[in-house]
Amino acid sequence: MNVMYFAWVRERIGVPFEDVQTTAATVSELVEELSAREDRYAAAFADVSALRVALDQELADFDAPLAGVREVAFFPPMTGG
Amino acid sequence: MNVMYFAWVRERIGVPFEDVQTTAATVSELVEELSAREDRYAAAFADVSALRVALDQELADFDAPLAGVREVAFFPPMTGG
Amino acid sequence: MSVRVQDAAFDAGAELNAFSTGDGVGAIVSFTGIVRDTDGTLAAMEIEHYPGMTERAIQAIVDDAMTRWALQDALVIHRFGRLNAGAPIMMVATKSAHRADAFAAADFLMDYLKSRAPFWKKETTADGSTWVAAKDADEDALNRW
Amino acid sequence: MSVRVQDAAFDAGAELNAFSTGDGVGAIVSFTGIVRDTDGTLAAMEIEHYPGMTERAIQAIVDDAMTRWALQDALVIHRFGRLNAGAPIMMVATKSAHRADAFAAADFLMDYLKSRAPFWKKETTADGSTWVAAKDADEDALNRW
Repeated sequence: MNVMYFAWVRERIGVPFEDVQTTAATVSELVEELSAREDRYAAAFADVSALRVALDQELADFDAPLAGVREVAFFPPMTGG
Repeated sequence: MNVMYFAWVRERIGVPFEDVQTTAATVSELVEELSAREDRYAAAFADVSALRVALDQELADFDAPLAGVREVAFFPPMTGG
Repeated sequence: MSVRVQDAAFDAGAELNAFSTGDGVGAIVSFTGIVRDTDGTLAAMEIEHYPGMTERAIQAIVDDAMTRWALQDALVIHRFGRLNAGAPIMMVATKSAHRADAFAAADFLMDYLKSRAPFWKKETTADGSTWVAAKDADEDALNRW
Repeated sequence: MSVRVQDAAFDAGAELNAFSTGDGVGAIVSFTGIVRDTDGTLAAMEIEHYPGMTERAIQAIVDDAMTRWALQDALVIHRFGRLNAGAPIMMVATKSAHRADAFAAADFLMDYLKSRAPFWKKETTADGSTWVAAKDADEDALNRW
Protein backbone atom coordinates (compact mmCIF):
# COMPACT_ATOMS: atom_id res chain seq x y z
CA MET A 1 0.00 0.00 0.00
CA ASN A 2 1.34 3.43 -0.95
CA VAL A 3 1.23 5.79 2.05
CA MET A 4 1.71 9.52 1.36
CA TYR A 5 2.40 12.43 3.69
CA PHE A 6 1.94 16.14 3.01
CA ALA A 7 2.92 19.46 4.60
CA TRP A 8 4.11 19.18 8.21
CA VAL A 9 3.16 15.50 8.37
CA ARG A 10 5.64 14.88 5.56
CA GLU A 11 8.27 16.96 7.34
CA ARG A 12 7.86 15.09 10.64
CA ILE A 13 7.90 11.65 9.07
CA GLY A 14 10.73 12.62 6.77
CA VAL A 15 9.55 11.08 3.50
CA PRO A 16 6.81 12.13 1.03
CA PHE A 17 5.61 8.55 0.48
CA GLU A 18 6.54 4.96 1.20
CA ASP A 19 5.34 1.48 0.53
CA VAL A 20 3.82 -0.02 3.69
CA GLN A 21 3.04 -3.71 4.19
CA THR A 22 0.17 -3.90 6.65
CA THR A 23 -2.75 -6.04 7.73
CA ALA A 24 -4.50 -3.06 9.39
CA ALA A 25 -8.25 -3.21 8.78
CA THR A 26 -8.92 0.52 9.21
CA VAL A 27 -7.08 3.84 8.95
CA SER A 28 -6.94 4.06 12.76
CA GLU A 29 -5.26 0.64 12.97
CA LEU A 30 -2.71 1.77 10.36
CA VAL A 31 -2.01 4.91 12.40
CA GLU A 32 -1.46 2.80 15.54
CA GLU A 33 0.80 0.41 13.67
CA LEU A 34 2.94 3.22 12.22
CA SER A 35 3.06 5.12 15.53
CA ALA A 36 4.40 2.00 17.26
CA ARG A 37 7.26 1.73 14.75
CA GLU A 38 9.28 4.88 15.34
CA ASP A 39 9.08 8.16 17.22
CA ARG A 40 8.80 10.22 14.03
CA TYR A 41 5.47 8.51 13.25
CA ALA A 42 4.29 8.83 16.85
CA ALA A 43 5.10 12.56 16.66
CA ALA A 44 3.24 13.04 13.39
CA PHE A 45 0.19 11.09 14.54
CA ALA A 46 0.11 12.38 18.15
CA ASP A 47 -3.14 14.24 17.57
CA VAL A 48 -5.19 12.71 14.79
CA SER A 49 -7.92 15.31 15.31
CA ALA A 50 -5.45 17.72 13.66
CA LEU A 51 -5.11 15.41 10.66
CA ARG A 52 -7.09 14.48 7.58
CA VAL A 53 -6.88 11.25 5.61
CA ALA A 54 -7.63 10.42 1.99
CA LEU A 55 -8.14 6.89 0.61
CA ASP A 56 -7.42 6.57 -3.09
CA GLN A 57 -7.59 10.38 -3.33
CA GLU A 58 -10.97 10.78 -1.64
CA LEU A 59 -11.34 12.27 1.85
CA ALA A 60 -12.26 9.59 4.39
CA ASP A 61 -12.73 9.03 8.12
CA PHE A 62 -10.19 7.41 10.40
CA ASP A 63 -12.52 4.46 11.00
CA ALA A 64 -12.82 3.79 7.26
CA PRO A 65 -11.83 0.25 6.16
CA LEU A 66 -8.63 -0.23 4.14
CA ALA A 67 -9.80 -3.26 2.17
CA GLY A 68 -9.02 -2.72 -1.52
CA VAL A 69 -7.35 0.66 -0.91
CA ARG A 70 -4.13 1.26 -2.85
CA GLU A 71 -3.18 4.77 -1.69
CA VAL A 72 -3.53 6.32 1.77
CA ALA A 73 -2.58 9.97 2.36
CA PHE A 74 -2.20 11.82 5.68
CA PHE A 75 -2.12 15.61 5.87
CA PRO A 76 -3.19 18.59 7.96
CA PRO A 77 -6.44 20.47 7.18
CA MET A 78 -6.20 22.11 3.77
CA THR A 79 -5.31 25.77 3.41
CA GLY A 80 -5.77 26.49 -0.27
CA GLY A 81 -7.56 29.39 -1.87
CA MET B 1 -38.41 74.61 -10.94
CA ASN B 2 -36.63 72.28 -13.37
CA VAL B 3 -38.68 69.12 -13.95
CA MET B 4 -36.96 66.18 -15.66
CA TYR B 5 -38.35 63.01 -17.19
CA PHE B 6 -36.50 59.81 -18.01
CA ALA B 7 -37.11 56.61 -19.99
CA TRP B 8 -40.76 56.00 -20.93
CA VAL B 9 -41.90 58.93 -18.79
CA ARG B 10 -39.78 61.19 -21.02
CA GLU B 11 -41.18 59.52 -24.14
CA ARG B 12 -44.81 59.94 -23.04
CA ILE B 13 -44.41 63.55 -22.00
CA GLY B 14 -42.31 64.30 -25.05
CA VAL B 15 -39.57 66.44 -23.51
CA PRO B 16 -36.54 65.52 -21.37
CA PHE B 17 -36.96 68.52 -19.05
CA GLU B 18 -38.88 71.77 -18.72
CA ASP B 19 -39.18 74.75 -16.44
CA VAL B 20 -42.40 74.53 -14.43
CA GLN B 21 -43.89 77.42 -12.47
CA THR B 22 -45.87 75.90 -9.62
CA THR B 23 -47.13 76.54 -6.12
CA ALA B 24 -47.54 72.82 -5.43
CA ALA B 25 -46.50 72.02 -1.86
CA THR B 26 -45.66 68.35 -2.45
CA VAL B 27 -44.65 66.03 -5.26
CA SER B 28 -48.18 64.59 -5.35
CA GLU B 29 -49.64 68.07 -5.80
CA LEU B 30 -47.22 68.72 -8.67
CA VAL B 31 -48.26 65.43 -10.29
CA GLU B 32 -51.95 66.43 -10.02
CA GLU B 33 -51.23 69.87 -11.43
CA LEU B 34 -49.30 68.50 -14.42
CA SER B 35 -51.84 65.71 -15.07
CA ALA B 36 -54.62 68.33 -15.26
CA ARG B 37 -52.72 70.26 -17.94
CA GLU B 38 -52.59 67.86 -20.84
CA ASP B 39 -53.31 64.26 -21.71
CA ARG B 40 -49.62 63.40 -22.21
CA TYR B 41 -48.97 64.20 -18.53
CA ALA B 42 -52.08 62.33 -17.40
CA ALA B 43 -50.89 59.32 -19.42
CA ALA B 44 -47.40 59.44 -17.93
CA PHE B 45 -48.66 59.87 -14.35
CA ALA B 46 -51.64 57.50 -14.61
CA ASP B 47 -50.08 55.02 -12.17
CA VAL B 48 -47.64 56.73 -9.82
CA SER B 49 -46.97 53.40 -8.08
CA ALA B 50 -45.00 52.56 -11.25
CA LEU B 51 -42.93 55.74 -10.90
CA ARG B 52 -40.06 57.02 -8.82
CA VAL B 53 -39.22 60.61 -8.00
CA ALA B 54 -35.97 62.35 -7.11
CA LEU B 55 -35.71 65.80 -5.51
CA ASP B 56 -32.41 67.55 -6.22
CA GLN B 57 -30.99 64.18 -7.33
CA GLU B 58 -31.98 62.23 -4.21
CA LEU B 59 -34.76 59.61 -4.23
CA ALA B 60 -37.85 60.88 -2.41
CA ASP B 61 -41.46 59.97 -1.68
CA PHE B 62 -44.47 61.43 -3.48
CA ASP B 63 -45.62 63.11 -0.28
CA ALA B 64 -42.27 64.92 0.12
CA PRO B 65 -42.46 68.74 0.30
CA LEU B 66 -41.16 70.80 -2.62
CA ALA B 67 -40.09 73.83 -0.58
CA GLY B 68 -36.55 74.81 -1.59
CA VAL B 69 -36.32 72.12 -4.25
CA ARG B 70 -34.76 73.19 -7.56
CA GLU B 71 -34.89 69.98 -9.57
CA VAL B 72 -37.60 67.32 -9.65
CA ALA B 73 -37.17 64.16 -11.73
CA PHE B 74 -39.76 61.51 -12.60
CA PHE B 75 -38.79 58.09 -13.93
CA PRO B 76 -39.68 54.38 -13.85
CA PRO B 77 -37.93 52.00 -11.42
CA MET B 78 -34.23 51.76 -12.28
CA THR B 79 -32.91 48.88 -14.37
CA GLY B 80 -29.14 49.34 -14.26
CA GLY B 81 -26.50 46.75 -13.57
CA MET C 1 -12.26 54.29 -4.74
CA SER C 2 -13.22 54.96 -8.30
CA VAL C 3 -16.62 55.55 -9.91
CA ARG C 4 -16.83 55.97 -13.68
CA VAL C 5 -19.98 56.57 -15.73
CA GLN C 6 -19.07 56.58 -19.39
CA ASP C 7 -20.27 55.88 -22.91
CA ALA C 8 -16.90 54.46 -23.94
CA ALA C 9 -16.31 50.71 -23.92
CA PHE C 10 -13.92 49.34 -21.27
CA ASP C 11 -11.65 46.32 -20.97
CA ALA C 12 -12.80 44.34 -17.91
CA GLY C 13 -9.60 42.28 -17.73
CA ALA C 14 -7.33 45.32 -17.89
CA GLU C 15 -9.47 47.04 -15.25
CA LEU C 16 -9.27 43.97 -13.01
CA ASN C 17 -5.48 43.82 -13.27
CA ALA C 18 -5.05 47.55 -12.63
CA PHE C 19 -7.32 47.23 -9.57
CA SER C 20 -5.67 44.10 -8.13
CA THR C 21 -2.54 45.72 -6.73
CA GLY C 22 -1.70 47.15 -3.34
CA ASP C 23 -0.19 46.21 0.02
CA GLY C 24 -2.13 43.73 2.09
CA VAL C 25 -4.63 42.85 -0.61
CA GLY C 26 -5.60 39.20 -0.39
CA ALA C 27 -8.95 38.91 -2.13
CA ILE C 28 -10.44 40.58 -5.18
CA VAL C 29 -13.99 39.97 -6.39
CA SER C 30 -15.24 41.32 -9.69
CA PHE C 31 -18.61 41.33 -11.36
CA THR C 32 -19.08 42.05 -15.06
CA GLY C 33 -22.51 42.60 -16.56
CA ILE C 34 -22.87 41.79 -20.25
CA VAL C 35 -25.60 42.82 -22.71
CA ARG C 36 -27.50 39.55 -22.84
CA ASP C 37 -29.24 38.43 -26.00
CA THR C 38 -31.68 35.93 -24.52
CA ASP C 39 -33.16 34.56 -27.73
CA GLY C 40 -30.84 35.86 -30.43
CA THR C 41 -33.11 38.73 -31.49
CA LEU C 42 -31.51 41.71 -29.75
CA ALA C 43 -30.40 44.37 -32.22
CA ALA C 44 -29.12 46.80 -29.59
CA MET C 45 -29.50 48.00 -26.05
CA GLU C 46 -29.74 51.67 -25.18
CA ILE C 47 -28.95 52.77 -21.65
CA GLU C 48 -30.32 56.10 -20.46
CA HIS C 49 -29.11 57.67 -17.25
CA TYR C 50 -29.50 60.80 -15.15
CA PRO C 51 -26.18 62.67 -15.35
CA GLY C 52 -25.23 64.10 -11.99
CA MET C 53 -27.59 61.95 -9.94
CA THR C 54 -25.99 58.79 -11.34
CA GLU C 55 -22.56 59.62 -9.98
CA ARG C 56 -24.01 60.79 -6.64
CA ALA C 57 -26.14 57.66 -6.22
CA ILE C 58 -23.27 55.30 -7.05
CA GLN C 59 -20.90 57.17 -4.76
CA ALA C 60 -23.42 56.90 -1.90
CA ILE C 61 -23.76 53.15 -2.48
CA VAL C 62 -19.97 52.71 -2.54
CA ASP C 63 -19.60 54.79 0.64
CA ASP C 64 -22.18 52.57 2.32
CA ALA C 65 -20.29 49.41 1.27
CA MET C 66 -17.00 50.85 2.57
CA THR C 67 -18.52 51.36 6.02
CA ARG C 68 -20.18 47.92 6.13
CA TRP C 69 -17.15 45.84 5.14
CA ALA C 70 -13.37 45.99 5.56
CA LEU C 71 -12.54 47.00 2.01
CA GLN C 72 -9.27 48.38 0.72
CA ASP C 73 -10.93 49.74 -2.39
CA ALA C 74 -13.95 49.52 -4.66
CA LEU C 75 -14.38 50.18 -8.36
CA VAL C 76 -17.60 50.83 -10.29
CA ILE C 77 -17.75 51.38 -14.06
CA HIS C 78 -21.15 51.74 -15.74
CA ARG C 79 -21.73 52.53 -19.39
CA PHE C 80 -24.58 54.43 -20.97
CA GLY C 81 -25.65 54.92 -24.59
CA ARG C 82 -25.99 52.32 -27.30
CA LEU C 83 -24.45 48.87 -26.67
CA ASN C 84 -24.38 45.72 -28.75
CA ALA C 85 -25.15 42.20 -27.53
CA GLY C 86 -22.14 40.68 -25.79
CA ALA C 87 -20.65 44.04 -24.78
CA PRO C 88 -19.81 44.69 -21.11
CA ILE C 89 -22.38 47.08 -19.61
CA MET C 90 -20.80 47.54 -16.26
CA MET C 91 -18.28 46.23 -13.78
CA VAL C 92 -17.87 46.23 -10.03
CA ALA C 93 -14.74 45.18 -8.16
CA THR C 94 -13.86 45.06 -4.48
CA LYS C 95 -10.64 44.26 -2.68
CA SER C 96 -9.98 43.27 0.89
CA ALA C 97 -7.62 41.32 3.08
CA HIS C 98 -10.31 38.63 3.33
CA ARG C 99 -12.59 36.95 0.81
CA ALA C 100 -15.81 37.19 2.82
CA ASP C 101 -15.70 41.00 2.83
CA ALA C 102 -14.82 41.21 -0.86
CA PHE C 103 -17.66 38.86 -1.84
CA ALA C 104 -20.35 40.44 0.33
CA ALA C 105 -19.45 43.98 -0.71
CA ALA C 106 -19.47 43.17 -4.45
CA ASP C 107 -22.82 41.39 -4.13
CA PHE C 108 -24.24 44.35 -2.16
CA LEU C 109 -22.94 46.88 -4.69
CA MET C 110 -24.62 44.99 -7.52
CA ASP C 111 -27.96 44.76 -5.72
CA TYR C 112 -27.98 48.48 -5.00
CA LEU C 113 -26.67 49.60 -8.38
CA LYS C 114 -29.38 47.55 -10.04
CA SER C 115 -32.26 49.23 -8.21
CA ARG C 116 -30.93 52.53 -6.86
CA ALA C 117 -28.66 54.00 -9.53
CA PRO C 118 -30.65 55.93 -12.18
CA PHE C 119 -30.11 53.84 -15.30
CA TRP C 120 -32.82 52.56 -17.62
CA LYS C 121 -32.39 49.91 -20.28
CA LYS C 122 -34.23 49.87 -23.59
CA GLU C 123 -34.01 46.81 -25.82
CA THR C 124 -34.43 46.96 -29.59
CA THR C 125 -35.33 43.88 -31.61
CA ALA C 126 -36.87 43.47 -35.08
CA ASP C 127 -40.26 43.88 -33.33
CA GLY C 128 -39.40 47.33 -32.00
CA SER C 129 -38.11 48.88 -28.79
CA THR C 130 -39.22 48.19 -25.22
CA TRP C 131 -38.08 49.52 -21.88
CA VAL C 132 -36.84 46.73 -19.65
CA ALA C 133 -39.16 46.37 -16.65
CA ALA C 134 -37.73 46.30 -13.14
CA LYS C 135 -38.09 42.91 -11.45
CA ASP C 136 -39.66 42.44 -8.04
CA ALA C 137 -36.78 40.06 -7.28
CA ASP C 138 -34.30 42.92 -7.72
CA GLU C 139 -36.16 45.08 -5.24
CA ASP C 140 -36.53 42.15 -2.85
CA ALA C 141 -32.77 41.50 -3.05
CA LEU C 142 -32.16 44.78 -1.18
CA ASN C 143 -33.76 43.27 1.91
CA ARG C 144 -30.84 40.88 2.24
CA TRP C 145 -28.59 43.66 3.52
CA MET D 1 -15.57 24.09 -17.55
CA SER D 2 -11.87 24.39 -16.97
CA VAL D 3 -9.71 23.34 -14.00
CA ARG D 4 -6.01 24.16 -14.06
CA VAL D 5 -3.46 23.34 -11.36
CA GLN D 6 -0.13 24.83 -12.33
CA ASP D 7 3.15 26.26 -11.07
CA ALA D 8 3.21 28.90 -13.80
CA ALA D 9 1.98 32.41 -13.11
CA PHE D 10 -1.25 33.49 -14.81
CA ASP D 11 -2.78 36.78 -15.92
CA ALA D 12 -6.11 37.16 -14.11
CA GLY D 13 -7.34 39.93 -16.43
CA ALA D 14 -6.57 37.97 -19.58
CA GLU D 15 -8.25 34.89 -18.06
CA LEU D 16 -11.32 36.95 -17.17
CA ASN D 17 -11.64 38.32 -20.70
CA ALA D 18 -11.17 34.90 -22.30
CA PHE D 19 -13.83 33.48 -19.97
CA SER D 20 -16.37 36.30 -20.45
CA THR D 21 -17.62 35.34 -23.90
CA GLY D 22 -20.51 33.19 -25.07
CA ASP D 23 -24.16 33.37 -26.07
CA GLY D 24 -26.61 34.29 -23.35
CA VAL D 25 -23.98 35.24 -20.79
CA GLY D 26 -25.19 38.11 -18.66
CA ALA D 27 -23.17 37.94 -15.46
CA ILE D 28 -19.58 37.01 -14.69
CA VAL D 29 -18.14 36.87 -11.18
CA SER D 30 -14.44 36.39 -10.55
CA PHE D 31 -12.40 35.89 -7.41
CA THR D 32 -8.64 36.35 -7.34
CA GLY D 33 -6.58 35.30 -4.33
CA ILE D 34 -3.29 37.16 -3.83
CA VAL D 35 -0.29 36.22 -1.67
CA ARG D 36 -0.89 38.60 1.21
CA ASP D 37 1.99 40.10 3.13
CA THR D 38 0.15 41.09 6.31
CA ASP D 39 2.98 42.92 8.07
CA GLY D 40 5.59 43.37 5.36
CA THR D 41 7.78 40.46 6.50
CA LEU D 42 6.83 37.72 4.06
CA ALA D 43 9.81 36.49 2.03
CA ALA D 44 7.88 33.86 0.11
CA MET D 45 4.97 31.49 0.17
CA GLU D 46 5.29 27.85 -0.82
CA ILE D 47 2.19 25.94 -1.82
CA GLU D 48 2.28 22.16 -1.62
CA HIS D 49 -0.44 20.06 -3.19
CA TYR D 50 -1.40 16.44 -3.80
CA PRO D 51 -1.12 15.86 -7.55
CA GLY D 52 -3.99 13.78 -8.84
CA MET D 53 -6.23 14.28 -5.84
CA THR D 54 -6.09 18.05 -6.33
CA GLU D 55 -7.61 17.92 -9.80
CA ARG D 56 -10.21 15.33 -8.72
CA ALA D 57 -11.24 17.32 -5.66
CA ILE D 58 -11.57 20.58 -7.59
CA GLN D 59 -13.50 18.87 -10.37
CA ALA D 60 -15.93 17.39 -7.82
CA ILE D 61 -16.47 20.84 -6.26
CA VAL D 62 -17.07 22.41 -9.69
CA ASP D 63 -19.48 19.61 -10.63
CA ASP D 64 -21.38 20.24 -7.40
CA ALA D 65 -21.60 23.98 -8.17
CA MET D 66 -22.84 23.28 -11.70
CA THR D 67 -25.74 21.22 -10.35
CA ARG D 68 -26.64 23.73 -7.63
CA TRP D 69 -26.78 26.84 -9.81
CA ALA D 70 -27.66 27.71 -13.41
CA LEU D 71 -24.10 28.26 -14.64
CA GLN D 72 -22.93 28.44 -18.22
CA ASP D 73 -19.36 27.75 -17.20
CA ALA D 74 -16.87 27.78 -14.35
CA LEU D 75 -13.12 28.31 -14.27
CA VAL D 76 -10.66 27.39 -11.51
CA ILE D 77 -6.94 28.10 -11.67
CA HIS D 78 -4.75 27.30 -8.64
CA ARG D 79 -1.00 27.63 -8.47
CA PHE D 80 1.48 25.57 -6.46
CA GLY D 81 5.17 26.02 -5.73
CA ARG D 82 6.98 29.15 -4.63
CA LEU D 83 5.13 32.47 -4.92
CA ASN D 84 6.11 36.00 -3.98
CA ALA D 85 3.99 38.51 -2.06
CA GLY D 86 1.48 40.20 -4.33
CA ALA D 87 1.36 37.32 -6.82
CA PRO D 88 -2.01 35.78 -7.71
CA ILE D 89 -2.35 32.35 -6.04
CA MET D 90 -5.61 31.32 -7.60
CA MET D 91 -8.67 32.44 -9.43
CA VAL D 92 -12.26 31.32 -9.72
CA ALA D 93 -14.77 32.60 -12.26
CA THR D 94 -18.39 31.74 -12.94
CA LYS D 95 -20.77 32.84 -15.64
CA SER D 96 -24.52 32.73 -15.84
CA ALA D 97 -27.52 34.46 -17.35
CA HIS D 98 -28.20 35.95 -13.90
CA ARG D 99 -26.04 37.60 -11.28
CA ALA D 100 -27.41 35.73 -8.25
CA ASP D 101 -26.27 32.36 -9.63
CA ALA D 102 -22.85 33.67 -10.64
CA PHE D 103 -22.25 35.23 -7.20
CA ALA D 104 -23.46 32.28 -5.14
CA ALA D 105 -21.51 29.74 -7.19
CA ALA D 106 -18.23 31.70 -7.02
CA ASP D 107 -18.62 32.17 -3.26
CA PHE D 108 -19.38 28.44 -2.85
CA LEU D 109 -16.40 27.41 -5.00
CA MET D 110 -14.08 29.52 -2.87
CA ASP D 111 -15.39 28.11 0.41
CA TYR D 112 -14.95 24.54 -0.79
CA LEU D 113 -11.59 25.06 -2.51
CA LYS D 114 -10.28 26.62 0.68
CA SER D 115 -11.09 23.63 2.88
CA ARG D 116 -11.56 20.64 0.57
CA ALA D 117 -8.90 20.92 -2.13
CA PRO D 118 -5.55 19.45 -1.01
CA PHE D 119 -3.31 22.53 -0.91
CA TRP D 120 -1.13 23.62 2.01
CA LYS D 121 0.51 26.99 2.42
CA LYS D 122 3.88 27.55 4.06
CA GLU D 123 5.02 31.09 4.82
CA THR D 124 8.66 32.07 5.05
CA THR D 125 9.76 35.22 6.87
CA ALA D 126 13.12 36.28 8.36
CA ASP D 127 12.07 34.27 11.45
CA GLY D 128 11.75 31.02 9.52
CA SER D 129 9.02 28.98 7.90
CA THR D 130 5.60 28.05 9.26
CA TRP D 131 2.67 26.11 7.85
CA VAL D 132 -0.45 28.25 7.69
CA ALA D 133 -3.05 26.85 10.10
CA ALA D 134 -6.58 26.19 8.88
CA LYS D 135 -9.15 28.56 10.40
CA ASP D 136 -12.29 27.37 12.15
CA ALA D 137 -14.12 30.11 10.25
CA ASP D 138 -13.18 28.47 6.94
CA GLU D 139 -14.61 25.14 8.05
CA ASP D 140 -17.70 26.87 9.43
CA ALA D 141 -18.21 28.66 6.11
CA LEU D 142 -19.07 25.31 4.50
CA ASN D 143 -22.23 25.12 6.60
CA ARG D 144 -23.66 28.05 4.65
CA TRP D 145 -24.34 25.82 1.65
